Amino acid sequence: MIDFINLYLVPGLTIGSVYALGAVGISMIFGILRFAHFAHGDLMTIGGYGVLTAVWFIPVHPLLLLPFGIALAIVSALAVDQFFYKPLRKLPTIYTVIASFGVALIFRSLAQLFWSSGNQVFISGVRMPVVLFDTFRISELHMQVIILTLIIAIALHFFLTRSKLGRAMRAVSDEPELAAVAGLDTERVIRWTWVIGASMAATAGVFAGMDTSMHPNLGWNLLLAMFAAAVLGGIGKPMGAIAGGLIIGIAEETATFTWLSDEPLISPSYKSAVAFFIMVALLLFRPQGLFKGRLL
Amino acid sequence: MKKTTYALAVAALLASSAATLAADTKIGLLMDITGPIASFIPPLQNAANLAVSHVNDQGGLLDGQAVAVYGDTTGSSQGAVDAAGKLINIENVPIIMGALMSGTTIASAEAAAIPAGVVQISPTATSPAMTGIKDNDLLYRIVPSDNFQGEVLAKMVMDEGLTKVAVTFVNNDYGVGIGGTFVEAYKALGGEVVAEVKHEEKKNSYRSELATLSKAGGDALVVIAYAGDSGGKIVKQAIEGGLFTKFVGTDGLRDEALIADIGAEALATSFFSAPTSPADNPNQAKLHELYTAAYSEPADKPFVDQTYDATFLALLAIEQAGSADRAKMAEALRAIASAPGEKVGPGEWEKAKALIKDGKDIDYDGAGGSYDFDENGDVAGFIGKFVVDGTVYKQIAIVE
Amino acid sequence: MEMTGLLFYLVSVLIAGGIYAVLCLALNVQWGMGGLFNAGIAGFFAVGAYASAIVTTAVSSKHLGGFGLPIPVGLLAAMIVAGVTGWVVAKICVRLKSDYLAMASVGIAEILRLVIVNESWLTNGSLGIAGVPRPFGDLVHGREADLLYLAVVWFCVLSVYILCQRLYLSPWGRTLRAIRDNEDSARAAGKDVDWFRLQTFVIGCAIMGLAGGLSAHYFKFLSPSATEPLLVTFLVWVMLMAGGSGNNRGAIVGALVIWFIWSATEIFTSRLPPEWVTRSSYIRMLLVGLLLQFVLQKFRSGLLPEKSPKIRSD
Amino acid sequence: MSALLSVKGLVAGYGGVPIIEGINLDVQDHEISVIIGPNGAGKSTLLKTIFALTARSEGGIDFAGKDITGLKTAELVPLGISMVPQSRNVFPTLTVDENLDVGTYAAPPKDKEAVRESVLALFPDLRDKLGQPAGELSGGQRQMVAMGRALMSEPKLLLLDEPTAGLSPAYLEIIFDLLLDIRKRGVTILMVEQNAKQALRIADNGHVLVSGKNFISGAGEALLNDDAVRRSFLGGAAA
Repeated sequence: MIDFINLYLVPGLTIGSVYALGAVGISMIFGILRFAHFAHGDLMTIGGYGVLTAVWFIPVHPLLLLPFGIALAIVSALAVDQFFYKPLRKLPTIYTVIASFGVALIFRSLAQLFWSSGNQVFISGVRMPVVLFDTFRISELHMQVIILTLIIAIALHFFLTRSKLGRAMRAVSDEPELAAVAGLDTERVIRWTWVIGASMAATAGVFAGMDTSMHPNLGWNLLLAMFAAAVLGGIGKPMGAIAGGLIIGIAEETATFTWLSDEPLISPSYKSAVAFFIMVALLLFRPQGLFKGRLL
Repeated sequence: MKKTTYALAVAALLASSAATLAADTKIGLLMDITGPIASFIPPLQNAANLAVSHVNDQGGLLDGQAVAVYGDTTGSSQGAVDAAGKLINIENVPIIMGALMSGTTIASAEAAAIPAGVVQISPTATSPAMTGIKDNDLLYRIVPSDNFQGEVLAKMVMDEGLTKVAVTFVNNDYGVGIGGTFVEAYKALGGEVVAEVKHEEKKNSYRSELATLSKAGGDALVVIAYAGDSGGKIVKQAIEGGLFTKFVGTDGLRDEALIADIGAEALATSFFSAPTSPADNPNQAKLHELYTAAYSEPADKPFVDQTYDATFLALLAIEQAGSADRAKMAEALRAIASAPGEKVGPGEWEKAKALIKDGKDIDYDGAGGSYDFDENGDVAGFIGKFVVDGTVYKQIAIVE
Repeated sequence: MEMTGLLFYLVSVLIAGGIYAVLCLALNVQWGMGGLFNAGIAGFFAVGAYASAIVTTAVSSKHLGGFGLPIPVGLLAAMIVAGVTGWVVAKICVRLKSDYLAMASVGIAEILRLVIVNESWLTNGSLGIAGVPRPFGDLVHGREADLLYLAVVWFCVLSVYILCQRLYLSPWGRTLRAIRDNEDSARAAGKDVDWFRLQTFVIGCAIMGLAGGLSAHYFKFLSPSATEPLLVTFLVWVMLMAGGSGNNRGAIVGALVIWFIWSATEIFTSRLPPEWVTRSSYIRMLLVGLLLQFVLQKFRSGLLPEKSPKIRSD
Repeated sequence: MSALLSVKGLVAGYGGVPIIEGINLDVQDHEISVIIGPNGAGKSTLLKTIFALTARSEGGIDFAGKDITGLKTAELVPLGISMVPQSRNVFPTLTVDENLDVGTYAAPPKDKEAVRESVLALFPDLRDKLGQPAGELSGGQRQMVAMGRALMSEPKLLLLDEPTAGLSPAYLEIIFDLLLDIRKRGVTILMVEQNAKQALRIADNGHVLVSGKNFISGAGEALLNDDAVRRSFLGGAAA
């Protein structure tokens, strides 16, 4: 049982937190701009490299340098929106989806150009986990990731329900035409959507990079699971995306637990298929997601 | 106006190729620069460039300079065939070094190099399928096929007295190739594989894989994966989780980055296998010294040795052939790589050039082995057993 | 740059370009005619490639196969297996709106890739299938064999083109475009929209399977590296957008032009100053990403735009 | 007396195809004006063009003595115009309270709390539903939320696109009564309505639109009794 917690549940929560933070942006962009942002994973990568670069110059704990990564991701997101997505805004959204495919490639090649394609670590060395009650082992980083994600989730909740900007975002996500009728500045809402989406993506990118290592494909490899999380949480429901991310993360890890026999339920080789199966099952039986998101 | 600028830029680019002096000779370097193994490439490009610069600093190639032309396979068969086609048809190279992955190597050989009669020499492709290809003596590699390292590793593990091990290997041609052979050979020797898990690259957590592996209680964990990727993570997470203390790795894991990351202490009981040369090999130390001097970074990374050697061999073959005639490359390559002949090592271009000029037979012994090709263009290879000694690896035994 | 070299380079560009033209025509059926966003082209391509390779190779202990059947049978099998796979996918996702189909199809491609690398009994996993035969492989050797294969590929391109053109002009094709341009009114007119979409998706997937088969026989060796999404899915999208979605000739032209640009850019990027040459591959990717943005913004209807102007429903 | 809203020679449409062609329209202060006409006459388009939601190609619009031609929707709201669209007129996942709050964003009132109170006084039914997502309400209640949201910016002119579409006859009465209440508060109303007869009864002025052009304008009662209007749009004999 303790093995289950140490080796399946906690890693599941950790990777789930990464998915959750990434999925928030995907869900919000989907809600407000109405397109599946295929470059979101690569935005995470850019954010991660932003912090990695800062670490080279300022030798403190990487999490303290998070603002550098966030800033870089925000600038990148606003720039691609301005130059690549905005000109397509009036067309069917599918053009923007295709454009985001291209942006993903642009981000990745820029990351490879500037930071090279090798694996790079934030902090090297074995970090022995904290042991609680003799058997419960959790690494410091995982604790930080999970707690920070929870804090961010709570802050996001209050932002969306209490602040004017947050409510405006939900309004645009709900009924963009009515929001325009109500005189809301849609472009401003869109800009803030990128700011928030990019900040969380950068945070997720740093978490993922710290847990393992930075490489240009880091975010792209996580994209599918984040899409699944966004769909699971209900499109346009950022809090749902958080829950969806955690669920997908835990499901992925625990699906390989020895539930029925001594053999893993699902071979670890197929771990990355779990997210996808959840997504397909959901599309079939509950396309609005668990939390009543918008049905496309 | 804009169009004129573009036209000028294009013209300038084209002209730069014309600027290559007539006496210079091109060598094709086919690498999987982008795509799934992109993270391994930067040091390998350094290694190949180092070989070319050694040539140019020490008398040049034939009557001019050696010019490296890269082709990027993009890690895909389509890209490999296309890039090899360009090296052959547009750049007109006499010989190609590469590619690195088995999949891209075989595709480019089958659909581009072999039909055109161009010798291709891969530093790293380990797929057993390469042996059986009808290649008209054009396809070479300087690493033993997976079967060999897997078998040797099985013997090493048994000799160490480990009769029960857990095995995990990365799900690509490298991992599956060696892993599959290892498991088979180990069982044949009477060992018990208590758990066998294939894993995907580039995942964040391998803890659930490790949980499965550790449950069965093996004496050690055999990790066939790269230190810079899943292999390093698995070792790290196994130690952090207190699941394994003894690891057995292959050349992919035997990377100085692993010691830097994990620490020598935690790896004290572990050992590694890697292709090496028959005797205690000073050439490797020498190459590493040259590499570190040139790029101020450690050279003990996977496939750096082989990439340098393959590039150097290709260049030697051109020199030996006396011209950039494709038809002469295979014969020349066999001549300079195989015994007998005067020994030449990494960085000794001047010596080699002089010997060739005098009509003497040479035998290149590289940092990664001595490379005597059999009729299939394969090398027998020697596998060394390495342990961690301070911040570096020490070779403690050799198996042929 | 000798002339024969240039000729054979051209031949290889045209072979690869021809295989891409088939893919592009297939995508044109799905997207250009049916408005279905398939972001998992690589998956169906891979299924076709493996089906044809398994059916036509000689006996092997390493993977399923050893049927040693003639190549046309292999290509047919490629189309059938890819079509059936497409049918299963379409059954699940075709009633969903485009973005969901995009996500689902990316996922399908990923699952198919996992199956291919993991089920070694079927595909020999990451080690790949060797000895895939080329049509008329025993007849000609050397570079000249490429000329023969060029003819085979372009025979397929032509056949698929004629098929697509007939589909496009048939009542079926008209209905399809009506659905694409205005789903609600098509539905109101009593068309079974989902059924039409399903057919479209399956036909497109089958043709993608054919392209997969053609590439397996071209490379004579098949491993997961033949199905990289970047070179299959992404590039094909760029090709169709550049060529003119909705226009079959545009699809072919787009495939040839973009493949040529993709291929030829390397000739230039590898001539960059030395400090950039090791990074030239990334510059090339960057350029292609920017090219797509350019096409989307300034060149949306493509080289050969669809003739009847689209009626936008919004 | 000059009109609050004055539309001169307005031409507008979608994709270059004009839907309204040269409309002239004056809306007097503190009055209810109603636009009627057959389907496809361009009634909604006229409303949307005034509110800058549809692209105008020719003509001008004055509001409260100011030329507002070419201003954006977000700029019109602070000047004192709001609109309630016909369908999808609430934010379904936002609560009723949040829906009302969104109404203040483009033109924040001085005393938000007072405005909210006065709006809730107009729609007392909404008071117990403040915390409920608007999407869960009935059609009539949603219409109230929508009107409430539009009134939160304290508009001088309220544009209503078929406020009674799809509502039961009982609600129809309630909505029309509310419109009279709203007018009492000094808000001018310009609405498009299908239920022409009832609408003309409460309206001060009526405008009949036929295929994108003014057909006839006049006082509500006068139009009700106009033979031509009655025959064409009100269905047979006078009520």
